[in-house]
Amino acid sequence: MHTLQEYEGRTPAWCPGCGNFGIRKAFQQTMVELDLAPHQFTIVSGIGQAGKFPHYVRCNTFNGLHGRSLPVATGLKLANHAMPVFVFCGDGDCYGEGGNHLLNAMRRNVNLTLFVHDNQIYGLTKGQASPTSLEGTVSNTQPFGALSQPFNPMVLAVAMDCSFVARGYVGDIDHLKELMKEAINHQGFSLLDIFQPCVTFNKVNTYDWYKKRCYPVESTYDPSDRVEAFRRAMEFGERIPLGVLYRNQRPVFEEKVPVLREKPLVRQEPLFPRVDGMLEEFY
Amino acid sequence: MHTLQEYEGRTPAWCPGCGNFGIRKAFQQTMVELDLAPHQFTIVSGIGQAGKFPHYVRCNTFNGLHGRSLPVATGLKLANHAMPVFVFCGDGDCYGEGGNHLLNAMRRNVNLTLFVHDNQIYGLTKGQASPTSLEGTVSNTQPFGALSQPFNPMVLAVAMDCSFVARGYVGDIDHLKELMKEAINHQGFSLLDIFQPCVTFNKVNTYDWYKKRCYPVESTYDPSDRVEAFRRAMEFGERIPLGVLYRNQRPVFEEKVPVLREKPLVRQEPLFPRVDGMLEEFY
Amino acid sequence: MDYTIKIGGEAGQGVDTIGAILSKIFTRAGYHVFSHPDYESRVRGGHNFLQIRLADRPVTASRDIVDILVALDRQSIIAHEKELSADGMVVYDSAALGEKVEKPAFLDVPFTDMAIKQGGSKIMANTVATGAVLGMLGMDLGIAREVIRGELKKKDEHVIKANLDLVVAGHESATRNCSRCAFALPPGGQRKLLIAGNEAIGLGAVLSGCKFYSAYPMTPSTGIFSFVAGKALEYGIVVEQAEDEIAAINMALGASFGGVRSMTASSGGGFALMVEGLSLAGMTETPIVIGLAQRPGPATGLPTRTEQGELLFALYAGHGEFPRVIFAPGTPEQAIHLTNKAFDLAEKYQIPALVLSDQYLADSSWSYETLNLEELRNTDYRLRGETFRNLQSYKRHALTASGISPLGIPGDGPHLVVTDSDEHDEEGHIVEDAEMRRAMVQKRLLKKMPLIKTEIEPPTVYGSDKPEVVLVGWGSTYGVLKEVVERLSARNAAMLHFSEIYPFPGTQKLDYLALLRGAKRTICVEQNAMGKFASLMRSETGYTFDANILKYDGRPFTVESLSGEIDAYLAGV
Amino acid sequence: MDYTIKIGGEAGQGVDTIGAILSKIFTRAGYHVFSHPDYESRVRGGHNFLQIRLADRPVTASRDIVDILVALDRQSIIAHEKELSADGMVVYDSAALGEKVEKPAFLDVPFTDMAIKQGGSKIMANTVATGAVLGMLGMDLGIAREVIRGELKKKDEHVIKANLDLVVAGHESATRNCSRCAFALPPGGQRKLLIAGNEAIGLGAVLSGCKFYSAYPMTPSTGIFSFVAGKALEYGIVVEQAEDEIAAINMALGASFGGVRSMTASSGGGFALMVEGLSLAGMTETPIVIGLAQRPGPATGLPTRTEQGELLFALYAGHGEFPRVIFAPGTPEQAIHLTNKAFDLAEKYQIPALVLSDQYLADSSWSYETLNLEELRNTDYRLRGETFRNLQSYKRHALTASGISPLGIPGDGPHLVVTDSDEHDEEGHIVEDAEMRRAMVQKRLLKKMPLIKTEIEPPTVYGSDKPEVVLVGWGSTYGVLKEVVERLSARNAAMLHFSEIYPFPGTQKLDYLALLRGAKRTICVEQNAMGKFASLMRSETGYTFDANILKYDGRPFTVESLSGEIDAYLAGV
Ligand SMILES: Cc1ncc(C[n+]2csc(CCOP(=O)(O)OP(=O)(O)O)c2C)c(N)n1
Ligand SMILES: Cc1ncc(C[n+]2csc(CCOP(=O)(O)OP(=O)(O)O)c2C)c(N)n1
Ligand code: SF4
Ligand code: SF4
Ligand SMILES: [Mg+2]
Ligand SMILES: [Mg+2]
Repeated sequence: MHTLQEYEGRTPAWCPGCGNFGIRKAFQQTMVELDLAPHQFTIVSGIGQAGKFPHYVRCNTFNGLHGRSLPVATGLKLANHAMPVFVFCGDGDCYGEGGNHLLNAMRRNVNLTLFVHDNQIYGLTKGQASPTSLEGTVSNTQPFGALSQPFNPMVLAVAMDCSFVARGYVGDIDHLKELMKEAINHQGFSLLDIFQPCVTFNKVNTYDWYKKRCYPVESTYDPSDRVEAFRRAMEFGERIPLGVLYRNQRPVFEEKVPVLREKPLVRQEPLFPRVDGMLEEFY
Repeated sequence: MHTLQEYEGRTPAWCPGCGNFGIRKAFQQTMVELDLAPHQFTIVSGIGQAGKFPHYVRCNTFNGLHGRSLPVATGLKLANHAMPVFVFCGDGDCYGEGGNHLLNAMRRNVNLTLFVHDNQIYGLTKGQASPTSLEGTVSNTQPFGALSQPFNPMVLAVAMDCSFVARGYVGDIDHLKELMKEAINHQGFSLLDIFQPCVTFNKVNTYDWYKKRCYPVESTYDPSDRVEAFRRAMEFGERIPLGVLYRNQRPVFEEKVPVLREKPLVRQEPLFPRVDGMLEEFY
Repeated sequence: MDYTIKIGGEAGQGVDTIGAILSKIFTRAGYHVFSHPDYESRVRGGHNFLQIRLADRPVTASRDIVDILVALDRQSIIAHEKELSADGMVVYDSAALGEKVEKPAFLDVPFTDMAIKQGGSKIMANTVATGAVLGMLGMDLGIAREVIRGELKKKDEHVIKANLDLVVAGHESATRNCSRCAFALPPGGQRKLLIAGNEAIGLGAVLSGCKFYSAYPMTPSTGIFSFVAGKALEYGIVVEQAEDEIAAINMALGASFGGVRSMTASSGGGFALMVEGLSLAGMTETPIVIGLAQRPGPATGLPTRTEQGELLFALYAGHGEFPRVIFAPGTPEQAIHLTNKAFDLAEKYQIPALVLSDQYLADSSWSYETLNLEELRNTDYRLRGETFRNLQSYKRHALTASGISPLGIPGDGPHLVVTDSDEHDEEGHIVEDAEMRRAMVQKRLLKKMPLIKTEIEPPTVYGSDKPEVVLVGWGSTYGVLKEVVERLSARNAAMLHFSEIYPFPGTQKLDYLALLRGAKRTICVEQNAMGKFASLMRSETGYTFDANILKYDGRPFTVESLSGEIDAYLAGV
Repeated sequence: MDYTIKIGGEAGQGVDTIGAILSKIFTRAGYHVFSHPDYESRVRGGHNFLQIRLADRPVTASRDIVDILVALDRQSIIAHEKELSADGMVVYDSAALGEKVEKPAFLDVPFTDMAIKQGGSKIMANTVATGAVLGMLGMDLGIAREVIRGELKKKDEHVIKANLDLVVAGHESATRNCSRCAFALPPGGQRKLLIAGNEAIGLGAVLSGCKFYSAYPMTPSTGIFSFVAGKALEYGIVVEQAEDEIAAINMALGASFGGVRSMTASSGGGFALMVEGLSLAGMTETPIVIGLAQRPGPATGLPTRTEQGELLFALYAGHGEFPRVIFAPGTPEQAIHLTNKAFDLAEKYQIPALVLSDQYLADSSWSYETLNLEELRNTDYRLRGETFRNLQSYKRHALTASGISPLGIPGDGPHLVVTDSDEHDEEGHIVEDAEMRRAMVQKRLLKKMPLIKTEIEPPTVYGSDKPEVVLVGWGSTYGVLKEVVERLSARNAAMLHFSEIYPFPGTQKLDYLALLRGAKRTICVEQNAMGKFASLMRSETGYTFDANILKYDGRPFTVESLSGEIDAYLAGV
């Protein structure tokens, strides 16, 4: 059994009151409950306030580029599919810059867990609209207000038949922790979008705003019905559902790769092939 | 009234029997029927067999990079929103390399029409799997067969609340032409996915394969119901629906940009602002 | 008079607000100012500072010595007390810092307490601090009042009133309690304006008729984006935050193809993503201006700090061969004019033009009495309306003697405008044949390059005519090099500064190679680890500098640090 | 004996099948072969050809003179008849071409008719053509039968039989009807193998223990991808077609971080998209091998043709400063060894290593008696298993004297493996301070670079010891330069060929600068318009070549065309 202290990384450089602290707390508890030691898993992250996450949680870490964590995590997981790999991104990171990788991660269905710190804003670069920002959000780079329709990651994920689709909120750490466990335990690509108020730059989507709207899906909700999930995922206004919105049992990518059947790539031997006979095909 | 001859461009370098010829034919007829002269519209295209399209149809042309036609078209349309701008792409081009731009084009809802030559294969580069290739497609770069779930552009487009979502097939040129007209006449971002058999590299999705499966949606079908559209768009197997699957009346991006209210950017004067007073704010 | 005021504190404490208001008061009062911020890549906490140099003659760089340190937190004292000049003072709020320092150089002003007492919020403590600095300097509050009114003009009258009272309170407290304050300001001259590098690039773009700006936020380029965005309504500019930098450059190219002047900007990581699009601009001969605001790399590096590591990246970025221009302004004034020249040459030659800056130039503010905006080159090189319509025939990529083909606007006439990222014929259609390929490379690249080269101005020489020591630099080091040359005047020194970098200036207009060869010592000063400019100099001219002074810790050179390094080098040889 | 056989036809007609089978027959029979294809960016139609040089001594380039032209379409005759040697022959099928040419050099063989008569399909006409060529050459069919059986081994026996009959029929027809055929083959030597550049790079990767290959298709790099993919099952390699090139490089980096050797490849446009990831490799010190197969640019350019335009792009690509190696093999043999060395150095120094090739090298096939695979350098530099687990403590980016930090594998022991694209401390966590920044730049870049430089082998010298004329080249021009030097032997010439390009070789192991300075004329030969290597040479060594011969039409130099240009230059000076 591990203790919460073991997951204490560097001191966060987040603003006091930032929703990111709640994500950290829920994640550390999740690790304790799942009994995963810091060296047993790897976090891949991007750039943004969310991207700093793994520095504040002791763990193996690849903190890469803005928007590119999913491909890194895919490569890493294929190199060592015995190791849990988690991806922590911002909404700008994953839904903006990294949109194409998100689509393809869902199609591939590698057994990764993606946690999106969804604060509906670009935090680290000081308050520009993100894909999830509400229409009309004015910023120093949106003088006319954000003109695009906000991106609804839940709807997209259901449409892409993503293997596990859920939404959490840092206002309810216990619920969030349970979702994290479910997401991690799910076999296949899992998306957990987490509402995380940015107290400095997002003056609209505040703790209050979320509190008023968010509700957990009822216990009778059946996340295996894709059309129902689509209908529910579209709900984003006066009421916003939290919880597992969709789930399926699609085969996992790495199980379909013949060369990964026996063991993870990184454990396969010999490291270097024998050369004899190699030239025969060229004669 | 214009004649078909006016739209005769260079001699196509496509393979004999290629489905692309049908798209060209339908498009040329569409132009005649819409009475748009070659110089009145612009085609932006990417790289691939589909990307060569505008060279074979007389028109203003920006044949750009693989995967990047949507941003080019967006910039062009915002520079001159009085001019019809059409985008012609391959499935690899638009759903693969260009995935992120597709997501954002749908969110923006600029009044563009996107035609995707969907042959479920990379044609120009000689037969690798594309995002729409069926699972299991073996090629020189997919030795284990394509392992990802095929991309369903119709489902994605409905999920993204794309303003106009339709599918056509070169096996029925008249139907295709009508869809083209509807797509072009629709105000907002329109996606028309067109099945176009690649007779050289795609030995599965042949004319026959499509013929067996494709059917036009019934005349009672209501494309304004997003959930129903989602359900219908998911149909991709023994039966595949053709026609307008979804349509909405979302406000068009360029109408929301205050500086475009009076006239297209390219017609605004003066070209260069007066400099007096410009420095005052710095004192 | 040459004072340095340093304001230190955590991110979010208002270091930059105090700095901005003080700077504005000083310039409005007619003093010369140079200021530069130093901040971390975080939004709250950590340690930031902003340094203002205040003088009665032009100043163009920061110094290592601090005369007044405004310490908003304890870290500011720990980090910067040692930088104080002999008469230097620290002004702080012992209650807020939880510590009273009993040293003569410390002036305790209860910023927060006073603010709250006057019914103001905690944030207004910064107004007290502002007043205190003015008091310490012995400056009267007339202009300060005016500036504060101006800054708060959108606020309620009672907020304005409270702030005005607080500035007085801070001023009084300092005047009363700082017996040791020995600062004295001569009368100020004509009012000055204050402009930062990013604002200057943005202003240059707006004044050059930029009508379309698409970008993705990235420090330190975002200031250009927000400047242009702030002018969008007034000047009829479409600004669009793209989904990524690839989209940003492709959108800008689309708009340019559509007939309007377009720009994008980013820093290294975002520019890296634009590289394919840059090459597309080259092939399709679509004019575009690209801002590249450097920061220390590789990868994310130090996002809020400065470096000059990307000169050769900017020069060789893009697959295949095509012409480009690269400007690296050394001052905000140059930034305006070179951004304008970038727009002009981009359209004249139908090429990409790069404006290379860095975090130091981007965020540093310079004062000027005025700026000459009359010399801007604004010519419309496109074929429009009648002219285009009346052409007998039109070929977008016609082979011409100059290599420049007519730039028509699609939809503007009966002629088709066709271009292609593949090699193409004169009409813009795909070709495969060797002969047309050769002709197009000659047209696009080999014919244009020498013409573009004639547009390039030589480097700036400052200091001695026949120098024994030549300091060479490019881009943002202009200001510090200039001041260091002044300090070295006993050594018979000069600065040679390059701001128009590519095509590399020839020696016809100014024989800088003769200047270099005539000197005893030539030293190339760069903010990078490998001497990128020195390497370019050698590849372009064969000339090798005697020495390179390189700095790659993300902090700018200061006057003292650079002259120290140069003295040490000269003493050693 | 030195014959050139050229097969011309439309895309899809089987030019490459005929070429591949003929080449295999020739090498199996013990002759030397060099072949290169010339094809358009289309799948059917247009005009393609493939040229095989067949000789009794090693040949390493193509010639302008054709001895046998196999014309599958009329365009082949129009385009290439003029290339025929004095005794040259055209073999064609007048029925298929719809035209009977009544010239003595034309041999009409009814390819299609014979194929159909033998119950074969139209495609089998190509087997008749193959037989006809062998007949014209007077080669017996023993080996041809063996090769055809081998190629068709997965087909039904009746298909094999039909093809064997057809090759005989073609052979007979030619033997009977070509009274003018004056070709004569000496007996062949030991059997040869035939390998193309792309296969060699792929083979080099597989033999170096590459376990992960992610890429996006792009001509002319796709051949590497498909070679590795073809070996995936047998050698336990994960190959994945990424959604784009950005994903490709980031996946490869993720896999490398995970502990396996990884590679990606593309051509210029795709590489452009990888540039940010390249810089990420630099910052995180993640080993990676990147293949860059050049083609003419800018942008899409001429997708199926050749150019050497991206040397400086490859060298300076990526924001910020970090070390890299660049190899540009000149032959398939070098391609195997330099790909192996790229894997070795990438892991040893934890850097990106680039293998720069081009369409010409990628698609040209060379014959060898055998290749020495024993000298491959395969060392595992990672900390694995016990060694890693037993460490007292571990810091991924520990500051060391060599600059090389221990490369652990995440999950492989109790130690955390942490890396970051931001500037970081020894443990891999984000930092802001100047001192650690300096230490990391020194570790990552300044300490490693000189060490890496010691690994670099000098350029190859071929020809005279004390040459008067030196031809300098790099990458794929090796073969043609070598043959041209042989032709120039009367001129006392030598070739200086660079294949290990960066870090630029020093002169300790071989004083190539002395060689150049000792020569009367030095000529740098490149397939680009601006002389990229010449520019690098100048920036690295200060040396300027006397002349540059540049070609940028997308077609490779042939022996005659290059020696002609050189003769003309030498005659002129
Ligand atoms: C290629 C690239 N473009 C832009 C940036 C600048 N950048 C850093 S973080 C960020 C956005 C952060 O927003 P989000 O992903 O929502 O994270 P948050 O800070 O809100 O957690 C941007 C644009 C970058 N680092 N790299
Ligand atoms: C950045 C980049 N990557 C790869 C390529 C190579 N490429 C050209 S076309 C193509 C795929 C074509 O497939 P698709 O878009 O489906 O078009 P099709 O040929 O099937 O019509 C690829 C990968 C390229 N030109 N640019
Ligand atoms: S800026 Fe917003 S998201 Fe970033 S740390 Fe502060 S509160 Fe959190
Ligand atoms: S390869 Fe396929 S898609 Fe391309 S032209 Fe030929 S048939 Fe059409
Ligand atoms: Mg965010
Ligand atoms: Mg396709």
